Amino acid sequence: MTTMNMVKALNSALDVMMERDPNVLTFGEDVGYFGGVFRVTEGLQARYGRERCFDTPIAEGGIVAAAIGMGAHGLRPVVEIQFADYIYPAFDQIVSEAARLRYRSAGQFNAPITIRSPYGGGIFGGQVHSQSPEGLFTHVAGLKTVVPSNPYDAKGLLISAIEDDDPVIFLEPKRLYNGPFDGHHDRAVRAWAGRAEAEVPDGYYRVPLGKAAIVRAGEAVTVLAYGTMVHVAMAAAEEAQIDAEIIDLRTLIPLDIETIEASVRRTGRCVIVHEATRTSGFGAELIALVQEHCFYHLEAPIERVTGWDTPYPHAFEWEYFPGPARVIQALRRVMGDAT
Amino acid sequence: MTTMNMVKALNSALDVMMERDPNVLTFGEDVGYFGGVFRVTEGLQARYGRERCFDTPIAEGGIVAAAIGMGAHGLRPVVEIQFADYIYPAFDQIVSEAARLRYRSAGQFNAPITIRSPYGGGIFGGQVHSQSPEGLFTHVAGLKTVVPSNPYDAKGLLISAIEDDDPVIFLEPKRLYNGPFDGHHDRAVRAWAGRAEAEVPDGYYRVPLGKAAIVRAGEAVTVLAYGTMVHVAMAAAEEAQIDAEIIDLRTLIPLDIETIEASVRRTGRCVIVHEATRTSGFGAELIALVQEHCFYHLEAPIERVTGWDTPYPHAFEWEYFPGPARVIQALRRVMGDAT
Amino acid sequence: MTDGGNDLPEPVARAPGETALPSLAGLRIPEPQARPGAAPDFSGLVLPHAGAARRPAVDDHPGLFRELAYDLIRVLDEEGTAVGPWTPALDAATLTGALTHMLMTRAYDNRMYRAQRAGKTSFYLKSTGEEAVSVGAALALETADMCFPTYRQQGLLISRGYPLVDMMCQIYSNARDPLKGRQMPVMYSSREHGFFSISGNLGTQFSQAVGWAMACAYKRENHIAAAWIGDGATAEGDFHYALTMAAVYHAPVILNIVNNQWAISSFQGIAGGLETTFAARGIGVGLPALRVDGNDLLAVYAATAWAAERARRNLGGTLIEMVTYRREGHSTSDDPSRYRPVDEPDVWPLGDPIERLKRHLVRLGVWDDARHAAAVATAEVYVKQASGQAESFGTLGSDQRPSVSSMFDDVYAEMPWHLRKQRQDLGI
Amino acid sequence: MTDGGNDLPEPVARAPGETALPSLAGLRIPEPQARPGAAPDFSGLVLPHAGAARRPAVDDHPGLFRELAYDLIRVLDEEGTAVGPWTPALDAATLTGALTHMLMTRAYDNRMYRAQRAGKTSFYLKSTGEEAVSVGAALALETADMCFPTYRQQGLLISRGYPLVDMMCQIYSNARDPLKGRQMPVMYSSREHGFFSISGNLGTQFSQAVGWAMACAYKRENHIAAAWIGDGATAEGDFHYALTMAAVYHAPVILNIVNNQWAISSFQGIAGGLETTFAARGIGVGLPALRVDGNDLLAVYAATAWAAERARRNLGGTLIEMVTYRREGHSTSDDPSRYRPVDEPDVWPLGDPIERLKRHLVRLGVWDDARHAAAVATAEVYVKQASGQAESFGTLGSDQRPSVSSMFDDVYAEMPWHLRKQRQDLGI
Ligand SMILES: Cc1ncc(C[n+]2csc(CCOP(=O)(O)OP(=O)(O)O)c2C)c(N)n1
Ligand SMILES: Cc1ncc(C[n+]2csc(CCOP(=O)(O)OP(=O)(O)O)c2C)c(N)n1
Ligand SMILES: [Mg+2]
Ligand SMILES: [Mg+2]
Repeated sequence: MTTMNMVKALNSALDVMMERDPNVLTFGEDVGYFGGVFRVTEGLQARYGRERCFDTPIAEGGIVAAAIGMGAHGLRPVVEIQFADYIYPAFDQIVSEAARLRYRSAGQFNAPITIRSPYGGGIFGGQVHSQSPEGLFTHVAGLKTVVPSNPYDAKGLLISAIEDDDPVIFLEPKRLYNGPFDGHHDRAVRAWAGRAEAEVPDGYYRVPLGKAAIVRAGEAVTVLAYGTMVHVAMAAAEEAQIDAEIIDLRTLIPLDIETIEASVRRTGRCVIVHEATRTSGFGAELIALVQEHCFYHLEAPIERVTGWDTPYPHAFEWEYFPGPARVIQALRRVMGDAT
Repeated sequence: MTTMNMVKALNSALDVMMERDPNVLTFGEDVGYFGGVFRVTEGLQARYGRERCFDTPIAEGGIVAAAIGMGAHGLRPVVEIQFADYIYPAFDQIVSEAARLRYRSAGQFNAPITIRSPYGGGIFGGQVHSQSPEGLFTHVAGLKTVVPSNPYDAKGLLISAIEDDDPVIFLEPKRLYNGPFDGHHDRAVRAWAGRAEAEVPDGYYRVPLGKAAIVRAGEAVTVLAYGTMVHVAMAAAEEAQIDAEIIDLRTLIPLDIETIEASVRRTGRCVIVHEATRTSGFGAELIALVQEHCFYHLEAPIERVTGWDTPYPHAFEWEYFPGPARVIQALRRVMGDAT
Repeated sequence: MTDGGNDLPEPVARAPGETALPSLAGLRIPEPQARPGAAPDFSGLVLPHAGAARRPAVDDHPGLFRELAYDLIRVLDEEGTAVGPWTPALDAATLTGALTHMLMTRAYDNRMYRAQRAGKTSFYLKSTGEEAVSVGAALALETADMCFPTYRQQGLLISRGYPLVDMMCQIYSNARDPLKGRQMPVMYSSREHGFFSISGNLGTQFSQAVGWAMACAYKRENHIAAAWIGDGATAEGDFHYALTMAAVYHAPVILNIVNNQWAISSFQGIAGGLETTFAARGIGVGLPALRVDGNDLLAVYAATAWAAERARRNLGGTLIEMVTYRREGHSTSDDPSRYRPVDEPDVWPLGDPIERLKRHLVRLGVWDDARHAAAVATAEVYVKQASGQAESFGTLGSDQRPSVSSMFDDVYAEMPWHLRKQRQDLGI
Repeated sequence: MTDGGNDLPEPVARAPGETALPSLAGLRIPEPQARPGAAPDFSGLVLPHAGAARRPAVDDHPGLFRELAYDLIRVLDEEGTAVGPWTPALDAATLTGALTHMLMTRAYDNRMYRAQRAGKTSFYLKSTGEEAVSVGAALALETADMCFPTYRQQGLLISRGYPLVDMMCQIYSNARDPLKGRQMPVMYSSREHGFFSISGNLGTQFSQAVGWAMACAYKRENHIAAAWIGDGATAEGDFHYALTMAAVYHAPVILNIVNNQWAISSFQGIAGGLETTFAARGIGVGLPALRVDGNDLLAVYAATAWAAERARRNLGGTLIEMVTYRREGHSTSDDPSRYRPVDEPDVWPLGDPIERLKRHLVRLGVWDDARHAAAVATAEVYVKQASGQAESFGTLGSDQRPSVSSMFDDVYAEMPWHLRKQRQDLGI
């Protein structure tokens, strides 16, 4: 057990897997000698050599294409897209190729690749360093989409993703890299140290894909969140003293519907929080599923607290970011407490 | 007034606009001399010259990029992506560039471009000639998404799209190009001729963006559909003798929420039909909005009838396609008639 | 706009309109030499003599033979004699084998085309006139070298002994379709035969091939990758990724551009073929670049073998432009008479690859018209028999097809709950 | 697999393992000459003499001067004398104006860098050492020629007289920010000054520039477009689209690659710079390709003017590689001492563009150290004054910023109901 922030935990996952499996390698822009602009691959080139951890040309489509070719030939590439905002040049390779390879070849070929990318706002990154594109990937059959919210999960989920035989989109909440963040941007920055989720085993362990975590038990309302928003939801529940059950989805696809269903059937109320733009975000799918599975248990409309349907505006970071205040409002509305 | 199929109606829209406005031009793969693989641009090069209707290299990203540059400089390019399945190489240009240009330049530049593309199944096109990617675009702030279901609307909506100052994704249900199709693939092929929606004015007219059409009035249940599925829903309602109100959305973004809300509040029940894969499809957003706007009027869970979460399989075209039988089952479930 | 702006240094650029500038004359839109009704014209295609192109050592620096991107490597001369430094050492049995495979490919194409026309499947796409491109490459590669083909290299599968019946079952999406009815016709896949699953999205696999080749190098294998792309599809970003990454990592890959002059209705000038050769794209990134007579099986073989040796000797990738001609429509959905002269195929100056190899074999004294006629007939009979067998397993639309429930398999390695539920919803 | 397969013709390819093939030796991963701790080394950079490169006529066929993609167009020699056929006819006033703009750009960069360090904004990015690339281009272009810059051509705006205060207000996202606080610092936009909105996504605008240029030609204007891209970003698909479409349609565009040796921590070899020059990419598609000493303002001017004349005379686009060096970190988020020798900037053989132009002016007798010192001081004072003014309109995080409700404007031309509702939900 070592105390690790999320960057270190992710680095440790890569280290463990590269150590265990010579077929695991990692590459991307600035990933090699430098160790990545967020330092997630730091030290790996020195430890495993240039062929197993290297820089690539700035061509996200080429990076993913190369990973697919390697993956089909038995390797387990982990690629980094420097910011999730820059994943779109690789969209065709992800959607048309990685996602469909097993299906269209009837299992002859597959793409056991992991695509890591920092996502989300909170660092004044403006419109091209703040996006949350997870919703797009959840629409594509054949992809798995994972979003950790703390160091322990980050490592365990990344190991599971690397070992998974399907392509996994692994989105890392960059605002959580160095410490938890609950949306109170005006308070002092906190570190991971001292928190239970930052106690990370040094060696190999897995957090399974497809399993959510109930991070706060409660009876009054179910909150569905992932990534940074888990912390925002926790803060909101504490501050408003609402007996909310907060579910950290961890994996969006495949979704842990059982945990969600059991909770909402019990609470009868549901609030969904994500940072991505609202319309057709993953929150929409969650609403659809919850009302399909729990309609007769629902006592109020399901609410979404999300980013607005605008690009992420530099000067209005905190008006855009769905912070605790907005979550509290939604919780109150769903509980029938306020307008 | 002339009887036109959808191909002719779209061609007429381009013809009218190229005639009226010298800034309108059209290009894409095989669009020039040949007139497009679906013949939508037939005759335009002969009529308006090579500079106004021409072939492009096979580079969807380049096509859209060129259109953005032209659009910012005052032209109104209409580009064709040969199949919607091939729009992903242009995804970055659409999502990161066209959609955000006005916002990020505070209105100094904009991209008044129209991206036309045939979408949907029903022609045994297999996994790369059958997709319905509309849901992805609806998640992107700054884009409008339009899907006509008949020749009259196709022409009027395309004219509105070309005149619109924002980027418009204009998806054409290829199975409707030459005749209406209600999913009864085993029946004789029908033509547009003889139907009211195929009576198309020769000249200029608009069907406004953002306005749905109630194509069948009813009291028992509201069906939301667009494109090919409008016809499937109509067939289902007729065959099952259900008093369904069928709304042809026509524009997905901006959505005509008023028409939807008024209808669902009256009927208390709602079924959504689309051909795209289910998870995180536009149906999810529609469910979210309907339950947000009409929760206390709903008498049953909202149902989705959609394509499955698999690629479109060549041999199982009709098991994949959400035909009238599946819509009828959903209608009955929502009405409480069956299991 | 704020006040107090940048008034100190004078703006250096001239203000608009201050000077009289010429007006632009409009866009240049490339057009082919001839459209329907006009006489076909290939006078723009410069044809160097067979045997004239030099053959560099595989370890020469690519900067030393850039002219080969503008030249044309040809081995067979007009009379069918193999000439010049690229002449490969292939024995007569190998060559007649290759001829047989070209004949088989053509017979297969013809039969499947007719099957589509007869309503037995939804789509078909021939490689007529381009058989040397795939058969010649197969001859130079090992079966364990992975091929990333387009939809027009069926000759690779046929050369590598993939059962015709299996190919046809894929075309028919029938009960024995190795791809379980999931793919459109001609989108074959056979890992065993070193034939990567065809996507249908143009270009995407060119860059994947580089990844595969990188994995070969990473694993210290002794096999390489080869990829094909059409002239039209070279405009895609994936083409650029492939070239860039092959160059940067010295990936052991052979990158083939099949310039068959057409991309559906667009002639190769729309992809940039009027400005320079497609082989020149290789010069752009510093890859060795060869331009080859793609209707000359010996030249295709020789260039491929040269590139394969280079790759296996850790010298990196090679870009090869195979100059050929698409004699037929793009596919069964296409009618080429709408955009090119109907007799254009007949005047294509590089001739027919089968005729050219036949002439060579006749000249070598190991072949004659009678043997050729017999081989054609054998191929046709053979294809016919295979097709009878394949049809006995069903054709598209018949009841004999893979089980419906299998349509939910293989989306993921393990089926998640939502797909299980959807399978249930479908009632299976 | 079905029986009755393809047993008739023998498979032509050899079966795997039958022959003894060499094993591959692994991936080549390019590495720079020197990493931190080692002595910097530019011995790989061949430096032709100033004045040596020939100057073709603008209407020469690009195939006639391919060697210019491997050469280096230089005008200023070691002593600061302008030599050779590329020497432009620029008067002393114009040249001192250009020098002033370079000084202003550097002073602006320094001040804004410090403002970021002082917490007045979130981010900054300098162009130190690359000032000639933008100032030289501005000198050769008309203001109505639209520029599609990257984030490192602030010199264009400064040369074109865009108010420094406006630039700074953008940096501070303050109440007078012309972009209403929506963009990260340095992502300027000024239609009026022919400066296209910077995206932040690398490469995307290179291909848009071609579209703009096509529109110029379509409209028979007398203006053209110019675009810039980094060495690193040339690997993106958009770069390839731009080159292909510029070549195919003869678009009147100038496509500049700014090869400043680094892309964040990756040296130019990771983008393919060890295999060939970046200018060679132009040869790949048949565009005229020039390789230029980017720290020589006269060479930058001359090459740009040549390309602009070519474009205006309907001869199409030009690709120019500007060879320069990024002296500082990539941005305020970067620490270059982690990946390159700290003294590498000092040994960069093409020197400093300001020093080089200064030497030339001194040699011409129109400049001296005193005037230079005065000009530096003036620029600094000027920038300081502008910055005081800009700060009076607010800095990032202050209360002075655009109205919050404006964050919902301009997503669409007209605000749809869902955005109106979201604005309401935010309580504004
Ligand atoms: C990404 C993508 N865009 C468009 C298409 C549609 N399409 C299929 S084949 C074709 C022409 C390809 O021409 P070329 O690359 O020259 O290959 P050829 O058919 O001549 O062998 C086009 C445009 C596609 N399959 N994929
Ligand atoms: C599509 C995309 N991928 C990655 C990035 C992240 N990024 C920003 S700058 C940069 C390096 C660019 O290097 P180069 O093109 O050489 O330009 P320079 O910074 O040297 O001027 C990278 C990788 C980005 N902005 N956009
Ligand atoms: Mg072709
Ligand atoms: Mg650079």
